[in-house]
Amino acid sequence: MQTCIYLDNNATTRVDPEVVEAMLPYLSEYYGNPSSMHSFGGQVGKVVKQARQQVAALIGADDSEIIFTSCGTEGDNAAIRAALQAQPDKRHIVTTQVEHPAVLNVCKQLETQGYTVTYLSVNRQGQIDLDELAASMTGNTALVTIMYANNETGVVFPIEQIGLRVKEYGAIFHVDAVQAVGKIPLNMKTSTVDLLTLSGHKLHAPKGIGALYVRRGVRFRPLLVGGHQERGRRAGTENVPGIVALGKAAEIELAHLAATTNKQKQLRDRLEKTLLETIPNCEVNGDVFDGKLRKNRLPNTTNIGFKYIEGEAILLSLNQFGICASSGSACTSGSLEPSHVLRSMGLPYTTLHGSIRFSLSRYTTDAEVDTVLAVMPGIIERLRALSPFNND
Amino acid sequence: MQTCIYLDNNATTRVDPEVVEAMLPYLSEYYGNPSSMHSFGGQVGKVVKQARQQVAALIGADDSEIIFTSCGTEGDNAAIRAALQAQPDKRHIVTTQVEHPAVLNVCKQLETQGYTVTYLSVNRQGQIDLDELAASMTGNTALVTIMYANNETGVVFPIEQIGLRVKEYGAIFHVDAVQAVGKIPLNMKTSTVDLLTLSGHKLHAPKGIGALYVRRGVRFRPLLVGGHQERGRRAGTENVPGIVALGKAAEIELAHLAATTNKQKQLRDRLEKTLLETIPNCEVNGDVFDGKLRKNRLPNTTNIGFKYIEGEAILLSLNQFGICASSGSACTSGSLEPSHVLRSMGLPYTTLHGSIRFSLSRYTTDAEVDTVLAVMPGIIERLRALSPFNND
Amino acid sequence: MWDYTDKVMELFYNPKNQGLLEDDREPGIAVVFGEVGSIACGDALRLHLKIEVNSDKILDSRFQTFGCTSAIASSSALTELIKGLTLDEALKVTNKEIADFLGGLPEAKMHCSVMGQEALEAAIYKYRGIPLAVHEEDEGALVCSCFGISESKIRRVIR
Ligand SMILES: Cc1ncc(COP(=O)(O)O)c(C=O)c1O
Ligand SMILES: Cc1ncc(COP(=O)(O)O)c(C=O)c1O
Ligand code: FES
Ligand code: FES
Repeated sequence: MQTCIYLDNNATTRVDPEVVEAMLPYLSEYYGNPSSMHSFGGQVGKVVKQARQQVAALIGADDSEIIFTSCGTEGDNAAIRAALQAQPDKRHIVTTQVEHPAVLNVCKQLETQGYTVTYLSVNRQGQIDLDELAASMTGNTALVTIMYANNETGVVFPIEQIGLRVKEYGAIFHVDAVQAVGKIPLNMKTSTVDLLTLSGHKLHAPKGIGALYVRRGVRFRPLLVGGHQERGRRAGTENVPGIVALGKAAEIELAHLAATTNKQKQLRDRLEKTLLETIPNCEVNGDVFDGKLRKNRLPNTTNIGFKYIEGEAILLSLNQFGICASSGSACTSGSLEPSHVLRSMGLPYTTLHGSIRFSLSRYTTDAEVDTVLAVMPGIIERLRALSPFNND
Repeated sequence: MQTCIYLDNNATTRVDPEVVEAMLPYLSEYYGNPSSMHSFGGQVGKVVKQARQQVAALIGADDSEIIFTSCGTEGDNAAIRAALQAQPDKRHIVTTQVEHPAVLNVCKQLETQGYTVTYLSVNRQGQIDLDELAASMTGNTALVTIMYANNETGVVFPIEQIGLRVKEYGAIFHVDAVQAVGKIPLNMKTSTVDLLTLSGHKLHAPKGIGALYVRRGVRFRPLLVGGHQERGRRAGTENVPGIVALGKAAEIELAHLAATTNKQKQLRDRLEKTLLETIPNCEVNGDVFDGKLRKNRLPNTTNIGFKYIEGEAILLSLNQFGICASSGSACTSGSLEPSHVLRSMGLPYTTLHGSIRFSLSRYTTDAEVDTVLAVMPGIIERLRALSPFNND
Repeated sequence: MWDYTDKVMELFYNPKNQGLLEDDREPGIAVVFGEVGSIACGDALRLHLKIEVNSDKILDSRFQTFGCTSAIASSSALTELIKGLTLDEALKVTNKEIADFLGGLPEAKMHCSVMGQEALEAAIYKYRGIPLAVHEEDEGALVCSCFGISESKIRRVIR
């Protein structure tokens, strides 16, 4: 078995052993179909209900507002399609240049289907401009879809301030909160958000399960059409083990949110600060102003640009030491393009290609951070020695 | 814990313990993201590849032709949408009246979007008429979507004969094989089928995973848009444990297909024959001709109509003895309407409401069948004694 | 899966007053029955009453039901509720009282209790020689519209 110092938790997370334990019975004895007309199936319906409450509790929602999906991508696709179908006359969408492909590529596709899309720019700090948002809105705007927190930089957008502007124009507000849920507290009861996506495998539940929050009263049309599961809002036999797992993971996240978040933030800050101190020519990407880090970032993420060298080479060197990190997002990591997020931030070419994301979890230890701190200077130095740009 | 004599395997199946064992490591140690750039994630990519080969082998396909999905419903939705997008000029669809809601309700929705849909009728035996199919096809027909085997009656359609007619008209042929895969041998290499849906939880894999076969050369556009997973044909972080499970389940089904199928058929035949002999006024729904049963049925399914009584009352009585069966499909079992499948077959009202499906699996034992045979006559007699029609 | 109360299950498994009442032509006693529903609709109830002519009291009541669990339990509950009542009193029994007697019914199943009320009305009107008012086709809250079954005459009296 190959284990590692896993600092790639924005790509996916370790499933909490308690979560595995909670779901196991539904992979074995309790295999019934919750929609069945016998009590063997019916008993399973009850745990689905409980899991729905657990997920609702994590984001301050009512359980009737939760639809289980198969992943964050499905949630994003479903939310966007539903919002547009609910307002067939409006043909304008506002989003940002730094969304995840699960939002960005849907928007791109919609442009070929008669929609106009405004992609809000971000500044060097990775932040959007609320005035640009306000200026882009019209009575024709059906949907504003903006992520809660960016997966690559951890930059958090001012969601409620955005929401106020969205509401002024009567548009629907969708938020991709895949990176935020479980990392920062959310409360839908006092929120302007209409639709919110989350994904299980980013919060220590397994892959293959997610949820979409749909505010009561917001018209919803299903993306997957068929049977009457999820009260007609998502057809397909319920992924019971996945649902139970997501419920349990949500319960655990809620219980430990403040404590684990603090710990992760401390570790992240130490990692970041020490790397910047011990390695020349590097800088944090996102949420930095006049050289100072501000507060609009996820507690677990740091994205650091190392000048003159190339990200993949850094990752492979780290891999040699059993350290897992990433450049860009996992689902685009096969591509050779530099991250669209960092490009939108206007990073200079010198750091654009050499940026690495470390993303921590509540499993990250001091010792692991120490190891990274011990090996990084050597790795960077070696690669820079190979680089023709180093001495320019 | 509440166990039961589970004769509702067309609704969902028990996960094979070997399958659970195979997937467990990917719920715990090996939690990496297969798209990640580090070897911790990369090692997971290898098992996804293996699982793809296992699934391909079960249906005689090439592994590049397999897309993993979250369920049968997603497969059906994706296949239908993709087929239509590939031929934007053609606006006609042919299907049957007895499809699963995952196909039927998509077609209903498409009718509101400018498509014309022909719903082929079925005869009293639940079989379609190939002449009606041929007569319905035109150059405008984009898609023929017909199930391999019916979930309620087990009736198997002559897929390859249908396919030949579909190909004459240059239409795309989608087959919902959710009930067929693992129950009867399939070979895509010698088939006319272009797109084929399967669902894990119907073949002893867990809920939350399925696959769509897309014949090489058939143009495909994804339903879920986002990252580059599944070679751009299904975005969303891969459900690795589910994929591994489906692979293992496919491997097991393939190895045991002939043997388990025979055993199930024997048990099913005995159950059916003895019920018909010991209970007056009942008959098999589907694939009966001149009173004789024919060979176009799944080996595991029997649907029997008991005159003068109502299905739910029978199910609850069976439930008392710990026997799980169903009337209609699981996703319609919450509804009060009689099954659309049986109605399309033109069943008389006397049996329409009193029809029960028993669906077996390789876990079904002789002793379980004996129990059902022992209690059914009493249940039917008791309910008939309560009925006002019994003596009419 | 319906969430039935224990009382529903009890009356389903061990229904009270099932069957029919023979008319023994006893002096001062009348036996009638009223019917609603049909086998086509998927549910039907035949309710038998034994009435003491002088006092207008229901001495006994039996039912025969074609229908689901809650229809059978509701029918049984109704026969229990009306025994000993005068006809006028019995006419005031609502389907809600039947449901309450059962400890509640799932919302989608409330209509199963209406059938009892209607059969009772049919029986009493028949006994009194009053023609039965034709019920409007009540569309009610559709539980499933996906197969567009509205052309069938399935009864839809909800709540
Ligand atoms: C014939 C058929 N098609 C499609 C489905 C839908 O599959 P799933 O429940 O996995 O979405 C089912 C089962 O529910 C089925 O029996
Ligand atoms: C911000 C964001 N949105 C959406 C997704 C997609 O989620 P999933 O991979 O569960 O489909 C991800 C992660 O991959 C993400 O980071
Ligand atoms: S689709 Fe209508 S009952 Fe399931
Ligand atoms: S009597 Fe028809 S559903 Fe209850």
